[in-house]
This record gives sequence, C-alpha cells and structure tokens, in this order.
Amino acid sequence: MIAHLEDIIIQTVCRILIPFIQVYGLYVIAHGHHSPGGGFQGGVILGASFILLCVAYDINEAKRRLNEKLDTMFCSLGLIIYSGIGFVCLVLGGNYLNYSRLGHILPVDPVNARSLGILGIEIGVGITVMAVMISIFLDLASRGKHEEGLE
Amino acid sequence: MKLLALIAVLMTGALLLYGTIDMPDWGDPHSPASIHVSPRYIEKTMEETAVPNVVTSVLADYRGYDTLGETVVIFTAAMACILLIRRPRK
Amino acid sequence: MELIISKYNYWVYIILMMIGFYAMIGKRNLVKKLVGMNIFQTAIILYFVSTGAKRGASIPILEGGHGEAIHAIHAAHYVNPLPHVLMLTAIVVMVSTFGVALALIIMLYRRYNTLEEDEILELRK
Amino acid sequence: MTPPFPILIILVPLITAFFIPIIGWWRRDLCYPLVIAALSVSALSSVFILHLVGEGGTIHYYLGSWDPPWGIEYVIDHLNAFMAIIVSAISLIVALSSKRSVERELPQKVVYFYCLFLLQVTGLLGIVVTGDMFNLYVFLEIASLAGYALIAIGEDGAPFASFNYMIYGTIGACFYLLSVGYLYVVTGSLNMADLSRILPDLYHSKVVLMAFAFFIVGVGLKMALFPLHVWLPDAYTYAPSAVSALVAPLMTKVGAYVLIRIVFTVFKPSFSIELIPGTAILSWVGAIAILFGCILALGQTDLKRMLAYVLIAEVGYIALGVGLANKAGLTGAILHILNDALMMACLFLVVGAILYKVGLRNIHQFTYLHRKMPITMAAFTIAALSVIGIPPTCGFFSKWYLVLGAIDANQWLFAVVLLVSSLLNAILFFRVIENVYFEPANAHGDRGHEEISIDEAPLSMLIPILIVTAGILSLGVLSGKIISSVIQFAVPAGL
Repeated sequence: MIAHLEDIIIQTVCRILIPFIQVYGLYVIAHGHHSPGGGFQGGVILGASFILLCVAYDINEAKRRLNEKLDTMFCSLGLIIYSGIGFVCLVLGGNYLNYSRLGHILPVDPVNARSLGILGIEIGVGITVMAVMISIFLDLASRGKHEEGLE
Repeated sequence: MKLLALIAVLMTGALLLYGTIDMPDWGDPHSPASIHVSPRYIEKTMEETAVPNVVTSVLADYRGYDTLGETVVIFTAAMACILLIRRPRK
Repeated sequence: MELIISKYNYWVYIILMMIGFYAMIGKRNLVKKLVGMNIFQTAIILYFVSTGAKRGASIPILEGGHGEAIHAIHAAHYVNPLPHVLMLTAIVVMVSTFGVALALIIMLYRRYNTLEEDEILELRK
Repeated sequence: MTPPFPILIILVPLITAFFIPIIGWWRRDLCYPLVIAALSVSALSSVFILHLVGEGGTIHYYLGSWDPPWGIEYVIDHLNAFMAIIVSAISLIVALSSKRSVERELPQKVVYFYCLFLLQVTGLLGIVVTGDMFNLYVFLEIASLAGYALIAIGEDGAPFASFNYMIYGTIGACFYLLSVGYLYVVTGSLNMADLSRILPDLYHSKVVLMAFAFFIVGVGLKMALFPLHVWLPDAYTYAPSAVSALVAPLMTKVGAYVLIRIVFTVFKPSFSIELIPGTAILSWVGAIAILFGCILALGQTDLKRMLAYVLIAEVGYIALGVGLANKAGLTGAILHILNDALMMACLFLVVGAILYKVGLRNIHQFTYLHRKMPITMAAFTIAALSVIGIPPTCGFFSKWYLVLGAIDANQWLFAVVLLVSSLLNAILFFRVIENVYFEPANAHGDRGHEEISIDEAPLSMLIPILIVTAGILSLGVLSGKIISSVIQFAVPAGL
C-alpha cells in the first residue's frame, strides 16, 4: 500500500514538473547566444525530462509517448539539420559551414546570417543529443528487452 | 601484476610532472595560450557573428566542424548501443 | 616551494589522472576500470580548463549583448574561451565512451554473469 | 571558391550514415547499395584530389572560410591524398564483400551494422585529411567508437576483447589529447602548420619534449606498436569477418600515417632526429616488433590469430621505416602502408570466405581446401608470397626500399632483421600452404581419388578478393611509377 501511495505522489509531481523542465531545456537551447548554454546542455535537459518520465512511470508509459523507432529518426534528423545547413552554405558558393552565405537566401546581412546559422546548428545539436540520451537510456535500462518497469 | 601497474603509473606521473616545470603559472594573463589565438575570438566575435557568448560563437562558427564531429561521436554511441544491446522482439 | 604554489593546478590534475590511470590498468573488476576511465578523462578536462584561466577576468560573455553600446573589448577582461570549447567536445566523447562501455558490460554480464576479469577469462576458454 | 572535393570525401559517407537508419526502417535491403554508392563517390573524389594535388600542389580548404590558426583547415598534400585513396578504395572493396557474411552473422542488425561501418570509414577519412590537431582527435574518437562496437558483435570472446580494446584505445586517445594540451599551453595554437612554425624555438623546453613522448605512446597504442599491441590479437580474432577485413588493413595504417605526420611535419625532422633520439627509439621498437610479431605468429594454429600477429610485424616494418629517417627508409615505409593494406585486406577477405564457406579456422583442418576453393586459395598464396616478399608481388618492393634505407643509415642489424623476418614469414605461410595444397601422406590409400566438388565462395566475396589480388600483382609491377609520381613528393622535406 505504501509503495502504491508513494507512486501517486511521485507521479503527480512529475506530471506537473516535466513540462516546465522541457520549457527550460528549450530556453537553454534558444538562449545559447546570450547566456551560458547551447545545443548540448539544452538537449541533455530535454533528455533528462524524458528519463524522469521513465523513472516516475514505467518504460512502456514513456515509450507510448516516444517509441524507439521515432527516437532513432530524431537522432538522424538533428544531424541532417546540422549537415544540411552546412550543405546549403556549400551550395550557395561558400566553403562548408560558412553561414555568411545564408545571407543570400535569408533577408539578413552576412553577420546576422552567421548568428542565425549558429542558432540553426544549436537546434540540430539539441534534437540529436536529446534523442541520443533517450535512446541510450532506453537500451541500458531495459537491457534491450524493452519490457515494462525498470528491471 | 598490480605492482607492474603501480610502477607504470608512477613513471607516467613523474614524466608528466617533469613536463609541467616550463609551463606558465596558473591564471597568468600573458601565457602563450591567451595571447596567440584566443584574443581575436574575444575581440572580433561581436563584429563577425553578432553573438555575445564567445564560447557559443567559437563552438558553432569558428570551430563549427569540431562540433559536427562531436555530434557524430554521440550519434555513433547511440547506434553502437542499439547494435550491441537491443534484442529483436520475438 | 614557489614552483608548487604557482603551478598547483597542474599538480592536482596529475594526481587525479594517476588515480584514474591506476584504477584502469590495476583493478580487476570491469566497473572499477570504468570508474578509473572516468576519473582519467575528467582530469584531462580539468587540465584544459585550468589553462584557460586568467587572473581577474570574467566569464567569456561580452557585456554588449542586448544592444547597449559596445565599448572597446579587451581580451584580458575575458577568460580564454578556446579550452572551454575543446572540453565540451571532450565531455561528449567521455559520455559516448561511457555509454558504449556500459553496453559492453551488459553484454558481458548477460553472457558470463560475472564482472570479474579473471573469472571471465576462465569461462571464455 | 576552392573546389569542394576535400570535404566531399568526408561529407558523402557521413550524410549517408545519417540516412541509413531512416531508410533501413522503411526498406532494409536498400542499405547495401547505398553504402557502396557513398564509398565509391568518396573513392572517386579522392582519386580526383590526388590528380589535383599532382598538378596544383597542396590544397588548403578552410572550414567555414576562417583562415587557419582561428578556424579548422584541411591540408591535402601528396601523403594525404595517397592515404585517402588507400582508405576509401580498401573500404569500398571490403564493403562489397561484406554482404553475405553480414546477413548470415547478424541477420536483424544489418541496418545499424552498415551505419557504423560508414561512420568508421568517415572517421578514418577524417583523420587522414584534416590539418588541425584537435579535429584529428575528434575523428580518431569516431573511428575508435565505431570500431569498439563493430568488434563487439563477433563470436563468444568478442565483447571482452572489445572491452580491453576500449580501455587501451581510450588511454591512447587521452594521451594524444594530453599532448595536444601540452603543445597548446606552450604555443597557443592547434593548427599543424602553425605549430610547426612556432615550435622550432621551443625545442628545448621540457613541455615540448613530454608532448612528443606522449604523442608517440598515444599513437603507438592506436597503431598497436609492439609493446603496446596487447589488445590487437584478441580484438581482430573474435571480430566478425567483415569487420576484421575492414579494421585490420586500415586502423593501424591510419595510426602509422598520424605517426609520420607528427614526427616529420608537426615536429621538424631536425627535432625528432638530432635533438632527441626519437627516430632511433622508433627504429629499435620497430625491429623488435618485427621479430616478436613473426615469432608469436609461429605459435598460432588459428589462421585469423596468426594473421593478427603478422599484422603486428607489418606495423613494425612501418615503424622501422619511419625510424630510419632517410629518404629510402621513408619511401619504403609509405609504400609499405599501401602494400600492407592490400595484403592484409586480401588475407582477411580470404579468411572470411573460408569461414563463410567451410567454417574452419584451424590450420591443420585445411586439407583438400585447394580443390574446394581453388580461386580463394590461389589468392591466399599470392598474398602470402607478397607478405614474404617475392619479387613480382608488391611486398618485395617495399621491403627492398626498407633494406636500402637500413643500408644507407648503415644500420646493418636492421637489414639482417628484415631478411630474417622474411624467412620467418616464409615458414609461417608455407606451413599453411603445405596443409592446403599437398594431401597428407597417410591419406593416399583410401580417399585419395574420391572427387571433391568445387564449391567456391559466393561471387560477391570472390570478386573483391580477385580485385585485391590483381592489385597486389599490378602494384608490384607499377611500384616504380607510383614512387616517382606520388611517394617521391610525399616524403617530408629535410630528410
């Protein structure tokens, strides 16, 4: 009974807390320009919020929200964004990862184009790091069998 | 075996310590590391990338390719974990 | 004596690294080897970050962030950012190596259900 | 706008590696052709780059168009382009032959296997092409991590062998990072060309001396130089056949390239030859590696483990060539990188074919194999002759230059070591060939005449073996031309 009671407290607190952790993670990614932070730190915070969900509920509950197929897609998606931005700069005539070339397609002068390129990079890295943290946690915690609970 | 490991460790430690004798002192603003390359990052960041956080601008723009390599490293770790542990559902 | 006082950050990182190095090659249990590997890599990160420090300098975020007047920026006022960038990479490499190492340990435990190196060597023959 | 070929070598396999998990989820059998296409594109662009370097001299490619000491720079001279061709060509051939063995050994995980396969090749190509010390560490880590995972999916002993490989590999990579840190503290820059300009007036400082020592130890660990080779035999023996065919020829050769780059480009030859006995130590370590590699290989009955020890001896040849530090010795070392990559690829592909078809590993069970698999065994014999160093094959020419280098440096002991090792190699390989070709004496009576049907390795394995064997023979004949057109310029100046 007591175990069940504790679950309720933890689950309700987590249900309230997790969205705010995720918003804070997004803030860390987006605000990497002005304050310490960036793609990696924000991505880890987002991954940690998902892991908190796995710990509070059980893995199947968490996997209903993000199953591992979609998670692998997110891993690749983040990196495709990153190398895609670099490739666009290559296509626009600059060297690889030269964001000032983005100024040709974005209505911005080359210096701010670099700043926007950096923001795009941070978003790509954030998505990949979040997905990787979740994927590694799911594999290590359930030892590959992905049944419910954290045995 | 443990003694051999201890000797190897002490020898490496002694070599490393011998190497630190000529190093600049801790926190010395005129050490070669803070004179040769990094002043340009600090002074030119606002003009070139309009990003006040110098670490982010060096991370994603001046040495952006390192960060791409880094993200590929963590992607490799994820693929390795999937390859090694995940068992197909029967 | 003056040598030790002015360069104590290098002493600290060497002691930490040797503890980690000994654990990596001396210990028999696989998880203890991994703990040693973690200490070993953290010591290198400590070394790199300590080389970037400047006495009397603030964090490498320029004041003129939100559009105020950008007065002359002196490099001496800000800490050297390059080691911090390099160490972000080293931290990510440490995490990835640790993830793959834990995956290997789970495979080993699933197969030999022991984590002692000498028991695994016997079982393997 | 400099032509984007230097980045194209890395970018195409990298982006394909990101798309493979997505495409694998949708249609699994599309991964193999994708891998072949990506590797052939990078092979073609590296050939084109060698052509460009041949005409226009060194290519400089600034990533993000930041000039060198601030941004990362790709510097491609003759040595880089030569190595890039070796890595991409050999990995293309191994990828061609991996289809059948992977589908049998890892039926469900083909998608993630090919993703890590491409990431390993990208890491190796990244190491070969970069001109920035820290960027080399990042790509070294990509190649190593993919290597640990690929090796760990082998037979029973593989996870533990891969765990040991990881411990030694991490120590090696951390020593490399530490030496980059030591150089950074004293010079302030990470770019190789910049370092080689600043270092000369720091040659007497203890920090640079320790940085050089830990570079040699770190790269020696990655390269499995003799005293630091303990992880290699287990790792390459228990690895799946497709992985050992990829890792054996390439991982140690790229380590050897990094050694040459550090000893002769970052630290000027004046430092590593006169100031400290760096190259002298290297030549002695190389000689010991050759002897111990051959002797340890004699005691093995498992063919794959024997080849792993022969690989340690081959790495000893390259270290000896680098240690001799004269024109002939270094030409021999660089030519030996090419020859050894071809030989080891052929030998491990043959072992993979034997394992796939017959499942035998012990040398003594190879009777009548020449009737069952005539072409594979013919390829094995040619590769064996090349390792021993018989003229028509390429192995002879690189050993010839190494002996010439040893004589120039009037180190007669090393010339003797080289010849003795050829003798030991001969004993090693004729022991295997004798089991394969000549029927055992007592078996003449009963089943001597019973017809053994030829069931050759599948075509997808046979063609790569034939390509590599043709390579061994043709490069043997063409080595004069290769040296005059490529290696002559690849040898660092000031030797």
